[in-house]
Amino acid sequence: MKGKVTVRLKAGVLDVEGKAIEGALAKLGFNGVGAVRVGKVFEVELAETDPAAAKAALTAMAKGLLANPVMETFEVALEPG
Amino acid sequence: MKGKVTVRLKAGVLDVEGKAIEGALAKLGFNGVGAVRVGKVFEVELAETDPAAAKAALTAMAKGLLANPVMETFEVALEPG
Amino acid sequence: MGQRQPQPPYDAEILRGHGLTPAEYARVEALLGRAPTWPELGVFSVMWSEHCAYKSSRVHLKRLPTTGPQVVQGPGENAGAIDGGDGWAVVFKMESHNHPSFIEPYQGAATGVGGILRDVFTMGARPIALLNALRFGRPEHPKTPHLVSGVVAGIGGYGNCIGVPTVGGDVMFDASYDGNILVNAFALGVAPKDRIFLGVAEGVGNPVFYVGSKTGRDGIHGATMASEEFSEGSEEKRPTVQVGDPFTEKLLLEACLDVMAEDILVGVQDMGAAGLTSSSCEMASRAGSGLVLHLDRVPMREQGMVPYELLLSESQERMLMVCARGKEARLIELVSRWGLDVCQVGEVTETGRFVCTWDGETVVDVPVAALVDEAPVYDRPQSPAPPAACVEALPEPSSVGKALLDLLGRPTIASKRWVYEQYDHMVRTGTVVRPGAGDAAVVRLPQTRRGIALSVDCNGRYCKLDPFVGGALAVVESALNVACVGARPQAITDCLNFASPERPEVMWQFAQAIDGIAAACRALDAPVVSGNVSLYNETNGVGIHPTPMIGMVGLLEDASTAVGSAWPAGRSLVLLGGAMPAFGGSEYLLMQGHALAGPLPDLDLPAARALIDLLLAAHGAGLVEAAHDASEGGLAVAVAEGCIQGDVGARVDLGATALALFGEAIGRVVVATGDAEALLARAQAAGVPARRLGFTGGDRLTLAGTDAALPVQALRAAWEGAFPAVVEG
Amino acid sequence: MRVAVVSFPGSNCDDDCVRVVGEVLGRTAYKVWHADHDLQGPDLVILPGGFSYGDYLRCGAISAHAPIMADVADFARRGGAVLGICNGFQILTEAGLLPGALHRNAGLHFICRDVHLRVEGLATPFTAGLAGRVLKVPVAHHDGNYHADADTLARLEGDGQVVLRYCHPDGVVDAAANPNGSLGHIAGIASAAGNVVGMMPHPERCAEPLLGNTDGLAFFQAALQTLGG
Ligand SMILES: Nc1ncnc2c1ncn2[C@@H]1O[C@H](COP(=O)(O)OP(=O)(O)O)[C@@H](O)[C@H]1O
Ligand SMILES: [Mg+2]
Repeated sequence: MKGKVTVRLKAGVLDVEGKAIEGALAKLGFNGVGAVRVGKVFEVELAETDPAAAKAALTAMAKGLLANPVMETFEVALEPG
Repeated sequence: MKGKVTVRLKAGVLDVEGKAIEGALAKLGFNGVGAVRVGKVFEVELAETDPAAAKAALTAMAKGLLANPVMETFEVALEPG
Repeated sequence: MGQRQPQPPYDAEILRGHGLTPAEYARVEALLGRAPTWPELGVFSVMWSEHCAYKSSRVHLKRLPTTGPQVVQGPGENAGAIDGGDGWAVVFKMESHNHPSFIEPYQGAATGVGGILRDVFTMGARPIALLNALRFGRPEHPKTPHLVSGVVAGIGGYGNCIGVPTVGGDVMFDASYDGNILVNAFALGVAPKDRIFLGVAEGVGNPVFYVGSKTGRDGIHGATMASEEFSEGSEEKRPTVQVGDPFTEKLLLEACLDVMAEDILVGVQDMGAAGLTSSSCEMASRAGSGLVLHLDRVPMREQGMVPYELLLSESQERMLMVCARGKEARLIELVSRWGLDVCQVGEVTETGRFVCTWDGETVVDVPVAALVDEAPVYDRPQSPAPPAACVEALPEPSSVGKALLDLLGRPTIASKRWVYEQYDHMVRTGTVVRPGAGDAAVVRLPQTRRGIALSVDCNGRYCKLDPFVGGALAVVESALNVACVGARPQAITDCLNFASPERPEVMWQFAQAIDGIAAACRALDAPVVSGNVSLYNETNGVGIHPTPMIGMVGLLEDASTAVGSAWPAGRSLVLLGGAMPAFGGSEYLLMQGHALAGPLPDLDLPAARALIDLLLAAHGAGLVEAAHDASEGGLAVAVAEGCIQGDVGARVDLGATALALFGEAIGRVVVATGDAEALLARAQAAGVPARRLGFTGGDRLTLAGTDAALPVQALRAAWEGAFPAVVEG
Repeated sequence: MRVAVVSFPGSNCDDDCVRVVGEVLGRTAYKVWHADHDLQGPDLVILPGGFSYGDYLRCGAISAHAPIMADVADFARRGGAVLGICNGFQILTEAGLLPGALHRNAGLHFICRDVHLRVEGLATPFTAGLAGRVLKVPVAHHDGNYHADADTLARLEGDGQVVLRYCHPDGVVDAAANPNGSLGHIAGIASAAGNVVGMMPHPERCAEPLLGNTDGLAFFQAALQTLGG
């Protein structure tokens, strides 16, 4: 089974990379671009076959390692198939 | 409208970060974890309201800036709502 | 083997794809007495590539001087070494990663640094310093900002992470590099003199170990790619890029040094270009032995890999070790502690053959000599390039002050702070003279009072105008830089970047440059201990300027006596050296919108030698408080740079003509001294032309006889602002 | 004084810290392996700079889970003095031994240069007696941009836990002197009890005359005094 953990910066945290990309997009001539936020996706292959257990494992990984609760929020999902 | 560009390393390209995370997850006692691949998500606010035009803009941004065609592939999507 | 692969006879397309001419392929068949298997074809292709076989350059490289009492290890090994004193060997080498960096600037530059570091720690030396020499196209070329940012980030990304300080370098911009940038990385390490490790596969029956990262499909055909000129299509071809993993390299470095601290290894070599193939063949060749590799045992990153790929992969951060029999368990224990893959993949044999098996079946069986000694060597035709046009005179600037500010703002001359502040240049707490602080970097020789001085230099424009003179001047400039901080030049490494050797004019440039370098090395007693050749730096028939980069290493008895290039206040400025300036190839010439033209600055090797000896004697006598050689931009720029760095003004008489102020010559050094009389007396005794230029003090630079009376702040703004403007717009 | 310097895979400044304590100050310093569980009775533990685990995922995130960190946490809980420098600071925040987090520099570049620091806040083993001093110390990092939520920040400020701030040579604190965009121009903080300190700048890099600057020695000398020679 394949799972996915998406990690994003919390709303109040300044996204320095996102800001730089906004600027670069504007310079490249892309108009009408508002805020850009940058996050990470971790795609994880799991031996687990039970969806609920797999989701629980992904959540534990996110809490324990993949996301930093001081600055980040996360979301887990299973890949279809 | 809000769009999303997901950028991933191409299949043959070594994911050094993913490899390090695999090792760390194993040490933390997560068993049955296979390969971990790390990607990025860019969430972009767009003034554009036409879905087809928005997707085209996201694709252009991905090609021009957000993804590195030598090593990465990308995927664009519009956020519901 | 289950996978379909091409079988002989191979068509012309396949052979071309492997960089083999019909004649070369015929020779392969003659040497084998049969057609090569598919993996054998791959092996010949990389071993006979320009990159591995030096087939166009070898006949010329022989003319370089490579011996001297200071030489501990000359060319031919993974890196060269000199005697650093107190039982230390100083190990160094420079290498190019030009093509990969143009395709993927971050990873290309990063893996260039990774590769040169492995060359140094393969010898048993702990790397303590990195330098980088970069050449980019015109600042206004649309690709330049992206290439500069990517290359600099990649060099920093690798060196910072592995914890080796990047202490210096060199950056120049010129249209000739528009389609072919140069990324040359230099690494220096130190080892106990009696514990240098060589790349030899000795001792029949000794096990051969694979250590480090797993093998993937990265950069297959990288070595042949590095030997081919770019064509329109190659940006699209985009071979799988090698990705650097400095973290793994750090583990590999520590693991290797742990292993090397004990008597475990017979020989060791990193897997660089052409990976497993070249490391094993070269080790067998040096020892006159044979080698068998069981390819199915190689740690693999991907499924379905075949012998051809395993042999040609350029995955990074891997080493091949020949272990003494009976020491296998200890080797495995030491490497495993660092969490790295280690496994026995073969043995040393007495057959003189390179044999590879796959699930018990022999897939490669080739005489090592056929791959190494029988590799083609060409003395390619040469024809002299037509002599360059010469400028008779250039208009005097309407304002000297403005011309000086404009020159300081030329990206080639401007401050490189934007670059070196992205490099950790202080880790390991050995950096005595930091980038930007002196003409050469100085690092301490661990556990001693001694210092090692390093500099990389080459002006491709001079080499384009006259490759002999240009090559010699590159050596002279690097030696002067080292002498300016107070170090005696010892030896060089070179990285010879040229266009296609198949063009007689380029081949002539190459041969001339070699002769110029050789002459200067002899005159300065600084032999060549290591180096690298990068050919085919051209796109669609347009070549780069010949750019034989020189990395000079010097030694100081006492690192604490090193001096920088910042003028102190209240001192005399004295010019040492009488080289005659010229406009040829100068920054001033190009700034006038003029095409590249001669005449070149003077080359006088005995005078350069005398100047270096004088500088070192004066330094020893405490007469040199700061020193800066005049190079790009000429004398006025050299004086101004010292003012900016020292945050002090000066009142000097440099002459009032554009030629005196901005003409270029290699062989002139400005020294700040507290005792000008004594310095001038020494110069006279040594037969070195010298003259007093003026004094430092105040907060503006005044050039006598001109309109220039510029606040140091204005000089700084021009000099510091230009580089960020190129990259960040 | 016995100083344990923890080596994680990818630590680069462990030897540099050992050198200052051992060779410059003539005290005992030794390296401790991340995978072991033995601090060997130190008076002070240093988590050194570098790129542990390649800075992959987030700086310090993987090291924060190393076996030795349980012992470091224990040592800290009992009041032991712990100094995290650069990557060591990142590890301390990831391990929850210090509040907040360090993220990407505002300029997005790695930055290596001298900065000035103003010492303030509560007296820690590393800053005791230095309050009000301005010291020149180099930084070398990609992720030194300190972040904490508003409540945490207010608490840090209120309790004197901000112990180092980026400033100009004359001590003036402002954005122009801040190399990385960190909130409150914070360069270093202490735990509530003051015994755990994290700082982005590298005092071990400026503790010898040969290197042209000895300001960094002040932190080590303060530790010598507070921790009993
Ligand atoms: N690519 C680079 N990497 C690191 N340091 C660099 C680089 N390029 C230039 N520098 C440093 O910037 C300073 C000025 O370089 P440069 O302009 O070439 O000096 P000069 O013209 O006096 O030889 C030197 O200390 C040099 O080492
Ligand atoms: Mg230069």
